[in-house]
Amino acid sequence: MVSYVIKRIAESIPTIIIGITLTFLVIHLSPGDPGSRFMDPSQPSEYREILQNRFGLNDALHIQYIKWLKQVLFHFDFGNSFYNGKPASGMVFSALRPTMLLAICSLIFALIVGIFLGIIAAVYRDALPDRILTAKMMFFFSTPSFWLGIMLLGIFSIKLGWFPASHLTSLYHDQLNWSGRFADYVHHLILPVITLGLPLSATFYRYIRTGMIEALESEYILASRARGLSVSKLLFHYSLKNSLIPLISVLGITIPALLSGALVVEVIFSLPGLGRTMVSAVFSRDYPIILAASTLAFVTVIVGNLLADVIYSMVDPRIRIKTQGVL
Amino acid sequence: MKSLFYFCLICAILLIYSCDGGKKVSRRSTSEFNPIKIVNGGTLVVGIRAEPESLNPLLALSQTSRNIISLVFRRLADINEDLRTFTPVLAKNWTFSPDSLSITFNLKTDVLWHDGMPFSAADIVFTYQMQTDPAIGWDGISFKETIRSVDALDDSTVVFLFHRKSPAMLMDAVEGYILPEHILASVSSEDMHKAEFNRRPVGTGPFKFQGWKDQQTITLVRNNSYYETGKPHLDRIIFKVVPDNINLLSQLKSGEVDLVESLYPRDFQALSAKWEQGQSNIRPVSYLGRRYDFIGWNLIDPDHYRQKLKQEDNSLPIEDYILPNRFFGSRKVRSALTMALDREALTNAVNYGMAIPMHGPVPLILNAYNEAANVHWPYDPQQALRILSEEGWSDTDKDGILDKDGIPFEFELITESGNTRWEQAATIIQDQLAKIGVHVSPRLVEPALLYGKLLPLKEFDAVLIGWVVGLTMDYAPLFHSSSFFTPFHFTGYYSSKYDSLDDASKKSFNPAVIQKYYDEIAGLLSHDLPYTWLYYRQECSAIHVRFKNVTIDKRGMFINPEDWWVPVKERSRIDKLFEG
Amino acid sequence: MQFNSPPLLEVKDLCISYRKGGISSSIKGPVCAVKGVSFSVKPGETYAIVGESGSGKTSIAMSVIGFLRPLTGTIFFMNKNIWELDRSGLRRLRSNIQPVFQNSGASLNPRMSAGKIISEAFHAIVDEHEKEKALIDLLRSVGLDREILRRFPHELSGGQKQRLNIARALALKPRLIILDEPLSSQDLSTRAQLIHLLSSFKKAYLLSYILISHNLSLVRLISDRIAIMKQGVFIEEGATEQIINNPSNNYTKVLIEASNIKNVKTG
Amino acid sequence: MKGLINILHSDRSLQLGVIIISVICLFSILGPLLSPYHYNTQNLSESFQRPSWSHPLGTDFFGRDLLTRLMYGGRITLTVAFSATLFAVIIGTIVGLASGFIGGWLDRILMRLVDILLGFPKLFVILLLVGMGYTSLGLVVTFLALFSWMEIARIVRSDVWVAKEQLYVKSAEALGLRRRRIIFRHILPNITGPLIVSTVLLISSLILIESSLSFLGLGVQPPNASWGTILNEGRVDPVGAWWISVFSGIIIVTCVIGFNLIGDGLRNILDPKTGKKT
Repeated sequence: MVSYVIKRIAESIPTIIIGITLTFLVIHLSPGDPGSRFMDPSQPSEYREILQNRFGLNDALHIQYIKWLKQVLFHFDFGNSFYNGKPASGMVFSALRPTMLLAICSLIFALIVGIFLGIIAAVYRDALPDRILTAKMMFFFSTPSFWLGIMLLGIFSIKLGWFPASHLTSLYHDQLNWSGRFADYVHHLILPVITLGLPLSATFYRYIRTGMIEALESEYILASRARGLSVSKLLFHYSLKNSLIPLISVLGITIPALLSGALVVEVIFSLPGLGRTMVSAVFSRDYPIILAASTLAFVTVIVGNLLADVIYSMVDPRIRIKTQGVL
Repeated sequence: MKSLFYFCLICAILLIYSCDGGKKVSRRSTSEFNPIKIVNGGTLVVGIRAEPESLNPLLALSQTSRNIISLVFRRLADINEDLRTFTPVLAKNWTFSPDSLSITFNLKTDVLWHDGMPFSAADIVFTYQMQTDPAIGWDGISFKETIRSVDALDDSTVVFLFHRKSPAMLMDAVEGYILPEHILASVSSEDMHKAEFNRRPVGTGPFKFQGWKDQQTITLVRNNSYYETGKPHLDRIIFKVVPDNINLLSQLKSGEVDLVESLYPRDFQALSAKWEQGQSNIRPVSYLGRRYDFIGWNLIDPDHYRQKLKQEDNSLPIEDYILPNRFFGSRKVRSALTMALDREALTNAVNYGMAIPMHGPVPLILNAYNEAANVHWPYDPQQALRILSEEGWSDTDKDGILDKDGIPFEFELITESGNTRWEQAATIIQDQLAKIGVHVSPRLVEPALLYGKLLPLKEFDAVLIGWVVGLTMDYAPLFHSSSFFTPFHFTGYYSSKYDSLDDASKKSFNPAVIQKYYDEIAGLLSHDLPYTWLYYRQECSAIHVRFKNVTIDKRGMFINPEDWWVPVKERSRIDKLFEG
Repeated sequence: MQFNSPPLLEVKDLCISYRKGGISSSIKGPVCAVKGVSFSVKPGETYAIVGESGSGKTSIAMSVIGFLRPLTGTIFFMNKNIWELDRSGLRRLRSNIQPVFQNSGASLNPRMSAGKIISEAFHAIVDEHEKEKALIDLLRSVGLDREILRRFPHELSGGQKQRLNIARALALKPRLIILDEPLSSQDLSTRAQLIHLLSSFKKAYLLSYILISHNLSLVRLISDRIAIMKQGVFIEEGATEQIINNPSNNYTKVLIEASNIKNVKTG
Repeated sequence: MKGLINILHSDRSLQLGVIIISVICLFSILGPLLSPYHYNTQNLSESFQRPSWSHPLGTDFFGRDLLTRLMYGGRITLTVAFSATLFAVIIGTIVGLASGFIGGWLDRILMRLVDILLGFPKLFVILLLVGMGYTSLGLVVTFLALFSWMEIARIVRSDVWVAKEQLYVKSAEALGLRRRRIIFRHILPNITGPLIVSTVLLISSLILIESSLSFLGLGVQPPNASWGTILNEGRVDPVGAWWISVFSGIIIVTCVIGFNLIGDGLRNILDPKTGKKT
């Protein structure tokens, strides 16, 4: 297992390097001057040169690239933001925390909702509850999260004022005791988590429903049923366990999608996460931040995939890592 | 050269409060000026759309950064509401030398930096060195051009020596916040942009920097050892980042945010309506701001210009670079396009009435402004069509678009992406010009490309953007031939008459003569139309009514925050949470 | 029979292995399906390989047609080592070796009509008229009606499908046809007809067959020589009658008894 | 034709999906021709009108009829989604066929590429690309296509793997047919089923991605507008001018549901194992 994990990590390093190299090329070859936003007509035009120097944009592209790569690999230094001079790695790491919080909460929310409703639908298969749920889930599966977000924000936050419309915590968060802080987080996270999690839960729902139906009809379940095992035991012990396995294989694919989704949700709910950092960095051509954020995003995806694979092989002893090609 | 425009400072104060709003406030709080009732405490939450880029006065560019800096740092003296006289701040007083070539400042001696170190004359000298260091690139560097040297006579006396006599000497001397030498002396000017200081500033102002949560909040707290004893009254000021406008507005309404400096006019009007009906605690405040929008035409042919630039021959006269643009090379065409625009409708639509149509170059806020000097191009599409047909533009192929020599009158109007007002204005202009058969394609370009490439290389047809004006102003970077190749002279306007007027105005010291030159410049530019000026905007701000003693005028929102206070019985939930 | 002429096909020391995918299996090394098999087939001869399923018969067939690269060993066909040919050489050679598979249905593209399937085999003939004529002749020779040309595989009977397969194999006038259990999925009467058909072509076209089967009684009817295969090796090889009447290996004896071959002979 | 109708009748969700998509296509293609308004004609005096008889879905900031704009926006959205899907399917099919049929080192390289591209958070990368250049329609389509062909390639590849081992392919190979003929006449026709399903599902996911991009302000340029752009315009005031974001959102959701229903339906028909009836 350990050697497998090491092998996977080694395999993913070229992926990351290719990714960030492409990112580097894209941003440096694109037209326009990131320094121009710091200029105004009252400044002497030589200031442009000074800015170019300050940002290290005067060297030839390959020299810039080698310099940058050396810094990243040997010093873990992604440079400083053009915008505010802060170290890019620090900015991006502090932005990763809210994103992870949002993503993990949404994933848990989606799993709970998807599994629960999937079981109900499978038990009441083709009856009214199943049909209603399947139609509902089709709706959520097809709903763009930004629209869901705007609607939730408009209704529950702006119109009704039940939930805060932005940020992860209240201003007086630090004044609260631990239970108050927890409640504060929950209060702020409910709408974003629903926005990000609901469309995802629809995916999980489909897998669970199909898996459960298959499992419930399988011979060994029918046999256990004949032996008089209780229905709840059957549901949770036998069927669910088996239908969870394909779900875990989906988790790996879900992670890039979660990050992409978080980007939009963070913009809507003004959350200080990686996605919003990326959006504003792209708009302001803040090269170091763009590079640091993309690198972190790639690494997150790869680590997430690895975790999903490891969990997968732990849950299903039959498979044991063999499926690496599929994931 | 900037300082020669000293007369710009002598400006009329326009619209401080929107009249009705102002009246109501005074009615509601008749007792707020009674000093006995002033109590300390309370928290002000300021909603901001983007994080400040830096809290270092040398590097700050955005309005947000400047606002926060104005609370943490102090100048030698602050300009008064009349934009003519100054109130001492860090200086106790000052005297001009008999030859009027130097000013001697006597400094306050009881001022402490926020870290407890005493403030001294060395800080003033150090600040001057930093401000004039080209590697740092302070954006106010032109203020210091007239200064020869700054010397500390002793710990509390500083002398500013000038190259020549000018009416703006005091202004030039006091411009810029004073920096702590004991902290910044160890930072090289190349590393200034990534100094720790930029994120945890130490100043002498009424509020101390306390903390900065990335992308969330910046907290300032009361400086208990502020040199004006008893001030400030507020416990803390929190700047809260809320990028989304809807969020910001809803938080303002719900009391989560107390102050927003720059509201969208549409939201401002809605707030004002509620305020006037007495249904709201949010006091809307509007005043003439510093921003105007315009269309810049490219007067020369971009391809020809690029070819000439490629020759890299510095000896070529400017005329060689100029091949008139096939559309906008002709002044008459520009005037026709201007007449085809319904500026009144455009102004009102995109600003919801919170702007004034603008016909000439001089910002309304300056007293050099003289509407009578401008050439007025009325909204008259018929006349515009007539002029265009005189210029050879007519719809010969009956496709609804004017053409000349087989070239249809089609061009791109570029504007900065992400600015709703400009996007809307461009779309309206497209519609208005379509009515006379001119086909405009608006194109949104992100700023780095627009200001970094398209404008500096004059690679565009027409551009719709805006300028922010300072209290001094100078048109040379925009229109004078000496700046023909610099990034902001993107229209390619070249007029020897303008050059001579500009030069003449800078040589004169007589305010009446300068005003005359200025009127002539206004007349010339509004006749030649390198720009078509669209409108001058009013600032739309709002603050919760529980804050008393608030002065807001064209100098901005944060003129006297050390005087603001909140009566105990009006304290909000947030005020109490921080106290309890 | 020209038993003295040089062999058409000569296989020497053939070893075939499968490498199954996945980490765990690759560690253990290759699984050998065929170990050190040698044999030769002369022109006009029918050579049968008999063994139970999984013994490696089909692997040999696949190797000879050029679908499965052997681990070691050589396969000479018409004096050319087929695994040393380049792609175009192999393609040219292929018209001389044709397979007929056990599953007659799966060998026909479900999305092509019978006519398309056959005419595709005549890809070497450019002239449309000539192609048409050759096609009709071929159909007649395998005993199929013209009207089946418009039908799709799923609309044909099992016997018709296999005749179609045989027709396709014959179209290129090959020297060697590899019959991989060609009859095992057919019913009895069809089997008899197909056996008759195959023997008649053998004479008419001077064909060689490699017949792969687990059924000794069928093999006996048409083969000249037989190899008995078990777990990847030839355990016995010889002339048909000699093997059946005089098996030297115990496994062969079991096979002969199981297939009840003596009864067939007398009955 | 009869076969087509039979297929339609065999699955309820397919039926519903086809109806929805046909209505939306008609709405987008014919709608602008029938509407009394032009999608781009401004009437500043009618800015932000609530839905009424003359403007059934209300008006936007410029006083333009929202219904007409949504119809016109449909053209843009569908064009972008369809053309990006087309490119993605072409790239994906070629890569999948090459990888699956030729195999070997080519397969390894291509699949590594697919893995790498799949590892990137799509929206991040497309946002970066679009944000760095001109946001023209053609480039948006190109970038969308460049980052969505991988799923198709995987599906095609695995189906080719299966098809390649089919006896009819082996027989064709034994005939000495050219590779190209084998790929295009024998393999490709037999993997179209799953390919069509994933194509339909790709259309719906590209509609979502395009809308997200336009929503972030990086999509289609004015005066053109996709549904995402219109939705973004509604963000100026989602409560006061609710009709803009509500209606544009509804049409995006409906359209995506339509394509998903078709995809599900086709999957049920082509591969009953994963369908409802298991």
